[in-house]
Amino acid sequence: MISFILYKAILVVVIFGITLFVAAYSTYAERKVAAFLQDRIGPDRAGPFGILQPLADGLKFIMKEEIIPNVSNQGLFVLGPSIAMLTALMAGVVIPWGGSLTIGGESYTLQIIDLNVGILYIFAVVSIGVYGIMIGGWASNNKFSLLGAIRASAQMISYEIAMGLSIIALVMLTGTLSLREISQMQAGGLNGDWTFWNVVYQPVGFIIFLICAFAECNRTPFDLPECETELVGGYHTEYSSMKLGFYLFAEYINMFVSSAVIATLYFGGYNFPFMNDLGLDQNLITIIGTIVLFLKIGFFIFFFMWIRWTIPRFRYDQLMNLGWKVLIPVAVLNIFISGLIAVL
Amino acid sequence: MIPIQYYLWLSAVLFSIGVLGVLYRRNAIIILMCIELMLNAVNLVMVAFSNFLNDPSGQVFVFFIMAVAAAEVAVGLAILIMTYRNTKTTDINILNRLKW
Amino acid sequence: MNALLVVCGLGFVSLVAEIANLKKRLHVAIIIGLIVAVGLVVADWNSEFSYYNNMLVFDQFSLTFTALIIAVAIFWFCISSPYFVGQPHQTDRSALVVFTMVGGIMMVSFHNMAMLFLGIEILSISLYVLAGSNKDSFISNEAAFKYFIMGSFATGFLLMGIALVYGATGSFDIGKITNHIAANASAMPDFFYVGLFLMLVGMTFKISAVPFHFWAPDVYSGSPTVITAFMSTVVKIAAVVAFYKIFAQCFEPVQTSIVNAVQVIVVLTVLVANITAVYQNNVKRMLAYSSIAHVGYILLAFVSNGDNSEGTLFYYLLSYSTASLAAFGILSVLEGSGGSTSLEVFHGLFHRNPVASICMAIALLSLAGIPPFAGFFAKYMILGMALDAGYLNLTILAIITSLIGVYYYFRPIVVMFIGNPTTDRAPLSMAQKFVVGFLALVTLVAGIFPDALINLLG
Amino acid sequence: MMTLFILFWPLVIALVIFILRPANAKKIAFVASVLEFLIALLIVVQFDKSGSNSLAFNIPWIPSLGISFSIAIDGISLLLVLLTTGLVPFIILSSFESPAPKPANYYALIMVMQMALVGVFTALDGFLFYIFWEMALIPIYFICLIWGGENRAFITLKFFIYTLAGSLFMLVALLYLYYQTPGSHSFQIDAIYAAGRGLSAAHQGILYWGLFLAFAIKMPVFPFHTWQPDTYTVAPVEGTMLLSGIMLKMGFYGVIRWLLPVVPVGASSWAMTAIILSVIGIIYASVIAINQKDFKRLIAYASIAHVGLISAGLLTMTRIGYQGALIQMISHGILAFALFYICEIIFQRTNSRTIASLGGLRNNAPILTTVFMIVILGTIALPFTSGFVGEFLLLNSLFSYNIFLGVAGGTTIIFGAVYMLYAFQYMMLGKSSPQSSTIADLTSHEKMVLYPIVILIFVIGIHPDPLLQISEAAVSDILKVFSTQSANLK
Amino acid sequence: MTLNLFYFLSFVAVFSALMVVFSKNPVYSALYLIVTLFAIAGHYILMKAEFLFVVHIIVYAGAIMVLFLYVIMLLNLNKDSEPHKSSILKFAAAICAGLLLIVLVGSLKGTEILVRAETNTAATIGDVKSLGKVLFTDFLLPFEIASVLLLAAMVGVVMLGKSEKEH
Amino acid sequence: MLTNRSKLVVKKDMTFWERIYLPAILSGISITIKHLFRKSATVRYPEKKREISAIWRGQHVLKRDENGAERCTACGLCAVACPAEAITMVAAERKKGEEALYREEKYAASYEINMLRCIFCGLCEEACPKEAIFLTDRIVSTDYGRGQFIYDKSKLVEPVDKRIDVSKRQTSAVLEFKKLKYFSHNK
Repeated sequence: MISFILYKAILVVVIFGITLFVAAYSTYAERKVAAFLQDRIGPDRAGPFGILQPLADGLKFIMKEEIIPNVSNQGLFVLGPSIAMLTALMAGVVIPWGGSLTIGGESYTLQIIDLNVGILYIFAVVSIGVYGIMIGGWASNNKFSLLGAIRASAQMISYEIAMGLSIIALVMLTGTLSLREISQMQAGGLNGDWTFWNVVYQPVGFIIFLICAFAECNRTPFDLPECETELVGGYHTEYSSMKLGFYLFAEYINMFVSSAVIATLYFGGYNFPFMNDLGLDQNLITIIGTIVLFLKIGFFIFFFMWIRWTIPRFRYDQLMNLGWKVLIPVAVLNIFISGLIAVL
Repeated sequence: MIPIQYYLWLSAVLFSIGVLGVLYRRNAIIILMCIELMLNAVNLVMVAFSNFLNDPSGQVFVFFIMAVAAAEVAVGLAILIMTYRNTKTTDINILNRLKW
Repeated sequence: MNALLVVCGLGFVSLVAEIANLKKRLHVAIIIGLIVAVGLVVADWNSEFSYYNNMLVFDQFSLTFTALIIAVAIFWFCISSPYFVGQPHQTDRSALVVFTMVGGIMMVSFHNMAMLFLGIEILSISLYVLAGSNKDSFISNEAAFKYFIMGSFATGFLLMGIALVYGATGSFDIGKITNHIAANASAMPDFFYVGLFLMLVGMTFKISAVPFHFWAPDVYSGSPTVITAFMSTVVKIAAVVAFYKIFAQCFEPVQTSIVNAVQVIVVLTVLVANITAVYQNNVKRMLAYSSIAHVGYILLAFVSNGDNSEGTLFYYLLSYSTASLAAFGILSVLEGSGGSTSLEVFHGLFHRNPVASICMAIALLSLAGIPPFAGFFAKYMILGMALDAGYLNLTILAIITSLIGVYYYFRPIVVMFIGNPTTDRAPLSMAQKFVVGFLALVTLVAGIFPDALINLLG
Repeated sequence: MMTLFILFWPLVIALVIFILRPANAKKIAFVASVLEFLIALLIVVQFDKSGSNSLAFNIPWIPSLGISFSIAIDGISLLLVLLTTGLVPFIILSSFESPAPKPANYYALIMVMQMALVGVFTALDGFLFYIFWEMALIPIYFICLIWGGENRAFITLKFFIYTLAGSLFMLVALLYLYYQTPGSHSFQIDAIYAAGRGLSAAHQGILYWGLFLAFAIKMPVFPFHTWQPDTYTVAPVEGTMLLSGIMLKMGFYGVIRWLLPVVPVGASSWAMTAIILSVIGIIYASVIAINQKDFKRLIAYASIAHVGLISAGLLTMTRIGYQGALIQMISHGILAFALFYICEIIFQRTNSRTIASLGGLRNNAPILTTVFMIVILGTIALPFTSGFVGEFLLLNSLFSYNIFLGVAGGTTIIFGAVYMLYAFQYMMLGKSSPQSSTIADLTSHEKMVLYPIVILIFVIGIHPDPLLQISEAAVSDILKVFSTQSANLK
Repeated sequence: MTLNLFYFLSFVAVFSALMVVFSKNPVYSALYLIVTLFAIAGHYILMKAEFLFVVHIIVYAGAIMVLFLYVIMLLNLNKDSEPHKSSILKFAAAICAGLLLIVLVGSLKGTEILVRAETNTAATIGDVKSLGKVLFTDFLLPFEIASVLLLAAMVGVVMLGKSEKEH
Repeated sequence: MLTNRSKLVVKKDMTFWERIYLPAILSGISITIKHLFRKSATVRYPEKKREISAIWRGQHVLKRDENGAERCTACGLCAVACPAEAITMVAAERKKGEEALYREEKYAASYEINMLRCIFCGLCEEACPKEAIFLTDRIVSTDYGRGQFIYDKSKLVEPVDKRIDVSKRQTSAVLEFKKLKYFSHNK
């Protein structure tokens, strides 16, 4: 029992750390990728190749003056970024970060909790993430913030539906809501149990999920809640110092978690091709799997950034049209066709 | 294991608070929220009984309540917005004429 | 069930019509579809079906009321074409009305609390919207809002009641509940009775009986008149039948324990509704109070619960809804674009449009319970049942209040026949004339030959 | 079949008039009502006085509730049917001179009214009786509402609700009786009789009041009369004629057929109270009548006074009372019709009904004066007029019941003489006023209406025996019940 | 342990429910309601209704309350412009609710007499599989009919919410 | 048609493939990804400076003559020529004993250039009859306040011991140009 708690505690701390680390370096990556895509170099002063830049940014956030506007709703003003950060971190709990390690005869799974309603849990957490933005935007008592908050809530709710529908098609395929089971179903090797990644069976679902993930993370081209050309800074116009940092951090954590979910649901999670054919030690496979998972996550984070510097921002009505008139019907159609194929 | 009557008492309290809110407040949107509170109290009772009777149908019923609650809220808020659009005022006083 | 499916299908057809650009034929299509639905009900006549683990049971009782709901709705559709054709959101309105009927049919045929609940909600939610469908009118908005708030409040009570009853009996199935109560009639826990009481409160809200009626006049007078007509006929049928099914069929073994409460409701309802109606100058509002009052009389039938209470219920609802529909139909036409429903629109109607005025008079006389119209006979049967059950006081009260009723029902009649016409406009279309006339005829014929109708549910 | 014809013929005519809206509706109505009257006479001729009659018609109507469509004509019914069918042609005829607007509706309503009245007098099923009872109310209501005088909306509604209230109590009483009938309950009159007589005295008393209320309001007996003068005044003259000439009789008929035989014990125990009320009504109405300035109102109050006497006589539950009441009902019907008609004639020529503003009509209208005189003499029950026979019998029965009440009831003749002659003197004799100078004598048409009436007044007054014979058997039947019942109780 | 958790969650739920009613500002009310909902969600976990827990959060916290906040913000209802209600009415409301509470709690006094239907195997009924089974067998018809409900609500909301200017 | 890359707007209905946008998006991201592998155009500034042109016009300098006296005679032609009106000056008369300081009898007691207004067009240089003002290849340095950008003589006049070479700007073309008759006063 003690070892179990210890193992879970360690796992929590490690995953927490990794999440923060990845998020921190996502900010760095964001700037680097932006620079490369624009034929620039990007930050390169702090440390070699600028790899200490996240530290510098963090330091800067902490050192900056903490401004809480006079007319704001002070308690909620602080609560907003906290919720954003909290919900962002909570989502990582159910993601299977790897197979299981066997140490001293005990098997340790690289997952904090294997909820049998894992996908729904992620969904729930994502859906309450919007409160951070809404509360912060409202508490700022600034019309730009309020507009950002309103946009965020409408956008999140709208795209959650399409996201849910796209997942339903996937769940119809897998027959389970547990993320670990979904991952394991995509495992396999050459010897007769060869399975493709889910993306092969659910390409349309994947695309919808991907688009919705962009919207849920408020990433370009769906970054209307904070678009600086229209709303100054959207919901975080009034924020400064570490509270702003929390919001930005939360966004990158969300991106990380979204990538992890996409990788798990559609790209085999910690599985990699021919993993069972190499004849490697199980622990080694687990470790390689985890690395592979992070590579996949890294690719998707890169993809998020890639898209950001490619596609211009939507107009608000376009956003809504896309969500309600394109994605939802397509998702429903996708469910229908998936069901049809499953029945046949 | 928590005795079932604890849950029933809790739901009774929550339900009463919801009723109190509906009767006590005049702000339409808060009334709406208090109705949600009532529905949640009901959900709690349902789940408690379902657990107690070892019968999943109670929990299934809760799904329907949730679906209905969502639909109701959507309609209610649409009505509110329609009223707002019609009167062109942000003041909730427009609903003063509701007499109860 | 077939009828339910057809009606459901009509709702979808309505929605599709918007896309497929078939708006112009939609109205006729719905009427035809409903006629088909009635045909399907009749085809199932005298048989009993249960569907999906007894979720819905279509026995003679359900079938009869299903047929009544659909039939009344057909006439309603015939009268109400100005509300739909050529108006914005025509298809949405049609679809919502049809969905309301789906809810209504579920409410008369449910055999599981889940179906009851969903039926009530489908009906209510569509109605909230329809009550506010006159979007530019503030009173319409207010009506929708008030209806919505009170409706969902009532739903809360109803659900709490269902939950407690579920806890006490362990099932949502009507049959199982009845059996369980019958088996343990003396050993039911206290909260079961509280649940019963809460359900009673919720359903009383839904049928708008005093003391939970206060939303009804505002809602009825605020909503578009045709929608008010729909509410006071189709919706009322469904609600009352659901009330009856719950308390007289499902909770039959413990019915005595709620009869006292319902008696109080009856007394309050007939008194308050009739007396308040006297002071109304708005005919729509007056009819609203009248519909509340009629609920009181119907509940009297529930209280006395005689041998033929189902037949009485059916006959009363039939007579009430035909008369009410005719009255509201004429009112909606007279209201026209002016939107006024005060007594003045009836001034001198007899000189402007004798057919309308005579049909209106027949409808009002029937509502007032004057022989030989159906309303009299319905009231008579209820009084008879009450007397038979020994409720002499209630009977006398019902009589006195219906006398008060005569006063206010006669006010439109008086101005119709002796007032000077304010305008010479009384634009009843041929179809409307026909339907209203037919309804008046039904009122008369059903009053003269009630036997067949009563024995439908013998 | 004849009964059915008599019942539905007016309805058919009404529908025809109403739907086809012929231009000469009044003629069609008149011819139809005359035909109806002829059929009624035919029935009289064929009538089997021994009591067993073939004029019954009985089919189940609502079998599940024990309601049947059961009509029949016995002696009592026949008298009243005769009165109804006889008066209606006169009423229609009297309206020829001053046609109402929208005549089709008007005559259709009168015909429906006639149908309902015949229905009331022939129904042998409690429920059917009630239906007809109420149905009679609707056409007369509309007649008064549409063609009535000033302030008619309120007054007619008061009338309607007043009478409806009474009849609803009757309905409850009937329902109560219905549930006392054995087996699957029945509304048949025999079953109702059996049920009513089987009840205890106290229950019978309650039922007595429930039923009596309806009849008392209709007659009307003091203190339920308040609707009557207003309604009589405001109604168009044909409506007033229908109301006072025929519709009043519904109340008496109810007492005869549906009250006394049903609850004989209750009736006898409460008879005193009811008779006292009636007598109070006589005196009260007479006193008020003396003070009336409006002649039509005066007749209305006079009618209350006469009605009080009839009801008092009836409630003594004796043969003489019954027969007297029947004769007086017929007589009152004729006389009331005549009085109101004359009142209308005067009103149309002088545009006034105020006694004080008239005077000296005799100078320009001698025939009218003569006819009026005869009618008034009939009203105040001079021997050899129809009024005398009825009132004599009634007072006779009242005296035998209680000498004081008899004396009090007898004042009706004195008072009647006072106010009638007083009015006559002022209006017809005396000095000619400017308003009365416009008067012209009776036209031939009016003579056609009034002369037969005058003849009838004398015929009934001198030789009432045929009428009494018609009802003889039926009355004996009912009286038999009383004796057995009181014997049982004692 | 569980009992303490229960007490804690109940306290949170009741406290925030009261705050929903008594907060002056609608936004606070909404936020307190969210807290209440989370407390109730916690109770679901205690009762091992995991699936319901998640659905509860998604539907109530994730959708319904967001809508509430959205409308409050959109209509700028944060001002305390609530019409004054007479204190008699408020008192009456409190009395009503209090009576209801007394009745409900009083009626629940006898709950101890209820006997458990079976042995404690309740752990399984809250999971997806058993719920799904019941939902798609016994309650299939209500499930399908619920779609009509949602469709009706959707049509209605679109109809009411749509601005007429487009026509 | 300012550039050769402009396109006419064609408002035709999009085809299905165009309407689903995915191909366009794909081509878009393929364009961006290509840039990932391009050589970056960044110059790491303080370590590595960019080549600048010979006639680069940078910060101004007020030249001294061979003896170290200031050439400027405060004629004001530069101020007149300046399109941005960035130059102001106050003239003063040379006193006895100041011959070593000022070449002419009149000199600029104060000479200010507002560097925030200056557009570095070089017209002052052309206008100057005394070859006193030149633009150099130096870069105007950043500073903290707006006031600091009004350069006075202390910043403009070249130090005696640290002359600033402006010969690079005196290309043959420039010299030729200055020989024109119009500039005869330069002699």
